Amino acid sequence: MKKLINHVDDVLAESLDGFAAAHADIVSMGEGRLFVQRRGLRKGKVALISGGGSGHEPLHAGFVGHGMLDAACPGHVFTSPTPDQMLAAAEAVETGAGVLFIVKNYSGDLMNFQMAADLLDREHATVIVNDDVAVENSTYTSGRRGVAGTLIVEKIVGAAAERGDNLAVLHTLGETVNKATASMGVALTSCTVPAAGGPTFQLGEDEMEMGVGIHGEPGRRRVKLTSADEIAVELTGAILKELAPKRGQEVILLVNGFGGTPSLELYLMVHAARKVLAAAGINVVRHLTGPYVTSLEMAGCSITVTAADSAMLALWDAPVHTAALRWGM
Amino acid sequence: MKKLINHVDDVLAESLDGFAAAHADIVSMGEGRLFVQRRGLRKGKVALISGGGSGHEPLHAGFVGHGMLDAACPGHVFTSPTPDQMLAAAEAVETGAGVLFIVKNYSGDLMNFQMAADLLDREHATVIVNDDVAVENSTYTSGRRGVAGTLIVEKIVGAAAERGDNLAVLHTLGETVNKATASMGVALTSCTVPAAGGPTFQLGEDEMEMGVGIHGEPGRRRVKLTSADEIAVELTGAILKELAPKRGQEVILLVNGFGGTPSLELYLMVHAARKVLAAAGINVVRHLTGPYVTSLEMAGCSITVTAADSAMLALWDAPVHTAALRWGM
Amino acid sequence: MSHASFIRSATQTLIDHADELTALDQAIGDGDHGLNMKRGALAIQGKLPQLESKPLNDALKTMGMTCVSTIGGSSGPVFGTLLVTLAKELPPAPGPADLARALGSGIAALTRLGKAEVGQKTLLDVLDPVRRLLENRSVQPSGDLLASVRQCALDAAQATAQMEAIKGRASFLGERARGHVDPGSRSMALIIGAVCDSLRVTP
Amino acid sequence: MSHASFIRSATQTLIDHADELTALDQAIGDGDHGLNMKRGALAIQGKLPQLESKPLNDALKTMGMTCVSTIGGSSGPVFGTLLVTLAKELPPAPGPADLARALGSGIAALTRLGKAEVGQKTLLDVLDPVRRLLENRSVQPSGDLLASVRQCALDAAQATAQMEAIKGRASFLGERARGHVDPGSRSMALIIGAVCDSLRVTP
Ligand SMILES: Nc1ncnc2c1ncn2[C@@H]1O[C@H](COP(=O)(O)OP(=O)(O)O)[C@@H](O)[C@H]1O
Ligand SMILES: Nc1ncnc2c1ncn2[C@@H]1O[C@H](COP(=O)(O)OP(=O)(O)O)[C@@H](O)[C@H]1O
Ligand SMILES: [Mg+2]
Ligand SMILES: [Mg+2]
Ligand SMILES: [Mg+2]
Ligand SMILES: [Mg+2]
Repeated sequence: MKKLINHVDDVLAESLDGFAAAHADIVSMGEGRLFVQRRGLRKGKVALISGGGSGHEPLHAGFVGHGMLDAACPGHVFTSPTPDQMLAAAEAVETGAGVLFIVKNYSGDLMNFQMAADLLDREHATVIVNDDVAVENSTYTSGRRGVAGTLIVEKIVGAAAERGDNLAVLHTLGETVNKATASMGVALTSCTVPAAGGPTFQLGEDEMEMGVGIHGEPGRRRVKLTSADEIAVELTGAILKELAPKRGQEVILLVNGFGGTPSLELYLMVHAARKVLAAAGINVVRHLTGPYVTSLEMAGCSITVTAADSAMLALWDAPVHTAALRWGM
Repeated sequence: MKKLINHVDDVLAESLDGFAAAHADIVSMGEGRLFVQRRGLRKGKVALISGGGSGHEPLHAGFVGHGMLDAACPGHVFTSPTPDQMLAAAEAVETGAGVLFIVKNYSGDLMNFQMAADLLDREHATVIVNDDVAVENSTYTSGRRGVAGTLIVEKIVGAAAERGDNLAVLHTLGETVNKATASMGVALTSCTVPAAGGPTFQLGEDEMEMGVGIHGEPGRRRVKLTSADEIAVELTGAILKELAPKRGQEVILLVNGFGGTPSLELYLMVHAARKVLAAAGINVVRHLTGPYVTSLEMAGCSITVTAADSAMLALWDAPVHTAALRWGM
Repeated sequence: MSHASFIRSATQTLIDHADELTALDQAIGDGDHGLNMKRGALAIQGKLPQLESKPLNDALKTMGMTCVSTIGGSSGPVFGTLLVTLAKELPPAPGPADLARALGSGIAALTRLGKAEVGQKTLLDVLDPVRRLLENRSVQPSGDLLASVRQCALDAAQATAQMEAIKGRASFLGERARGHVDPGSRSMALIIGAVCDSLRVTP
Repeated sequence: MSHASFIRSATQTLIDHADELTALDQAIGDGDHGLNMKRGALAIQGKLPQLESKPLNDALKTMGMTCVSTIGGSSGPVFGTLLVTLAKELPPAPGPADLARALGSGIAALTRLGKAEVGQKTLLDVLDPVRRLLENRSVQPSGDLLASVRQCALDAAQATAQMEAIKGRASFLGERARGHVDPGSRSMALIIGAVCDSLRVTP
């Protein structure tokens, strides 16, 4: 295992401290490192709280700030945070308009957020993100994971919260954006959980895992490495099958790196995905490209498409000021 | 070799096309893909042009836009662009106030930019960036490479150009920022040039290359992998030795990923570097953390420190709107 | 008997098997299970003095809360809820049938919490066979019964290898999960085995 | 004789040795040299019909410009400037001494351009020994002379392995560059060897 770390037990704490110091203008660290919170809370705004295992950075702490999250709860690497963390975060950032939890659909995340919600004596609601279309069979409900589309839900709902929408409206909006969003990913290499000390899976020099999530889990199928164009056809094809957009539909295209894939390749995938979308008559009107929802140093990428109406696009374009996503201010 | 590509010969063209499509609001592609240029040129502003081998993305095309570069010339992977590219770019973006070339100190870049400058019949000047302190002996002049500090020079000089400073002033400012900036890097893995098909060097499971540049070249010394803290002491120590800042000096700290190192580790390195700087009485007033000046998928990072006065800090803070760096607008 | 001894041995066996548990989770999950269980076990061990002086039910409740607040992942809520339910349901000096009833409540609580059912390759597939084995025994735990409970748990964990995964993070693997033991089931079996062993030594 | 034949063989040998040149550059540089030379060679081959019909000097100039505008890196300006200088300095039907003089001008031009000097592990360390060998020969190229020029270039390239790198991208390696042949020197030697061979066959 080759990592820029000191002791495996200290990875998370030291990284969080570095993050908080580097972005002290926009975030502050909660007591006991249970959560990262936004500076300058706005009274009367619904508090948006997300969280999940670490190792997906910048998700979620990198999206705390104006126009996005109010707090993020970092669990251990690939391990959902505990209910205490969500409760402490809610105490710290709720200002009277209630709490909206944004949760990725994994059994661990669901259960921990559920326990927190059960204990929270403030108005709250939960949006569950399950954008991963790698799992086709709809009876595998818990297998339909929340992956890179989470960023899109957090951005759009965050913008609506910032303008003052109430909890019920935000809840509905979150579910609408989730339904309009589909993702699928491919891994060329495994990642190594620091505490595990070795890669989660082994891939041959000519193999890739098709349909991976973001926890370094093996994917749906192991197949021969193919070309970027063929990969784009499979990923984007599965997404289009799910969303079934009309010709002319306007979409946001997120080509997300898993942590070990260089920008050169991600933009090549943008090019490849655009060809597939263009052939289907889909109109890409917004792009985001980069390592936004990662699996440590895994090589590979996911493609996310959100079929957006003009209201969603306006919220996407609204100013945001977080560590990892910033525009308009 | 595992990469998201189609044919090795098409990597650069397809990636550039994806980039131009994704950022069509801020850049446009020059004829024959010789350069990427900013949309909405400002008449009477000095044109800032940089360029270099590809594989360092987002450097340089990712820094084209308001408040930074007017054009970037992408060479083949790790190969300086040709003089034709710089000439075509200068023709396209020079609007009467002359051209400032920003060039990383590598023999190839120097020679190609020099040839372009010799042929250019417009007012011009060149800033050479050589921030890499891995090479101690000062007689190795061409070994003192331009690395991640290039971003800092481009940002600060870009802001000054945007407010209307003239060519002579910008030239002096560029040299001042370069002198105030020092960097050093470490690699935990090699990268693979697509056309070469295999890694540039082989490292043992417990080895790292200390003092690497950004071309996947081997470093100054091959040593046993050590802890993040020890690495930070060596890198930051060499930088401080070079800059010899007074106690209380305000600095910009850039912890730059080489492409294969996750955010989790980069922020841990921020934490480690801050400890070294704090012990030396140095005051980190601005941070930038991420994969900004990369070597394809190489794992590792570099640390860059710029000893900045208040004028430089104001220029650093000035609005910028490029594909990879954006704030204030 | 003091519950301190089986708490000590159950937590210690999880710590000792952390690498094995991680390896199982790497095969069909995300590779954190060993570390998760170890973290919880260490947290409980840190509270041993305080647990020792409490009645069994209070000790189980404290352990459950400790799991919930230190482990995270799926294991935290699952092991935590199980322990908290047992704390609620067990009488002060439980016999096998009491344990069976309490385990039944635990399984129901876990199903409410995590929507998994028996047969979906989770630790419920260890709890349920053990519950059934205990169901019809009304006597005090004998050496024989302890040995067969222990074996039942270990076998049940092993048998999860033949199942598809439907719940939990491995569920996207579907068929591919076959042939791999479910990590949480292995943990559950290790705990049950350790408890049985320590009850046999100090009945 | 037609210069088309030596252009064809010099460019072809670079294409054939691209992998070797890349491997040399990977050892002490960034691994692009083979591809760089191949790109330039292919561009020149694409112009063969037009080069064939030009006088030698014009052909050299066109080749030099082609190197500059297609190769990039260090090789583009270096090989380009060398060819352009030779085009300028060589008389229409050059003898060995003419070539020596022109090479001297080429070396001077490269030193002006790239600030490297002989002895710093660049292709100047192939050009200079060849220049010295030709310097005192005033006769027309004989088979013997061609063979010894060829050998001199190949040996000189090989000898760069013993040098430290002071210029070029390998210079940061310093001592570590020892033991590795300089890739640009190897390219230069391959070109000179191919030209000698083709002059011997079609003098
Ligand atoms: N919904 C659930 N109900 C019951 N047990 C579950 C559920 N989901 C997961 N588990 C158990 O938890 C184990 C995984 O725990 P762990 O690896 O620590 O958490 P995570 O799956 O969140 O990474 C699985 O092996 C399974 O036995
Ligand atoms: N300043 C220089 N003067 C003369 N030759 C040089 C100089 N710098 C590099 N070279 C030659 O160029 C070769 C490297 O070429 P190449 O790998 O194509 O470009 P780069 O070094 O830019 O990657 C070196 O082996 C050396 O012979
Ligand atoms: Mg987990
Ligand atoms: Mg090069
Ligand atoms: Mg797990
Ligand atoms: Mg090279």
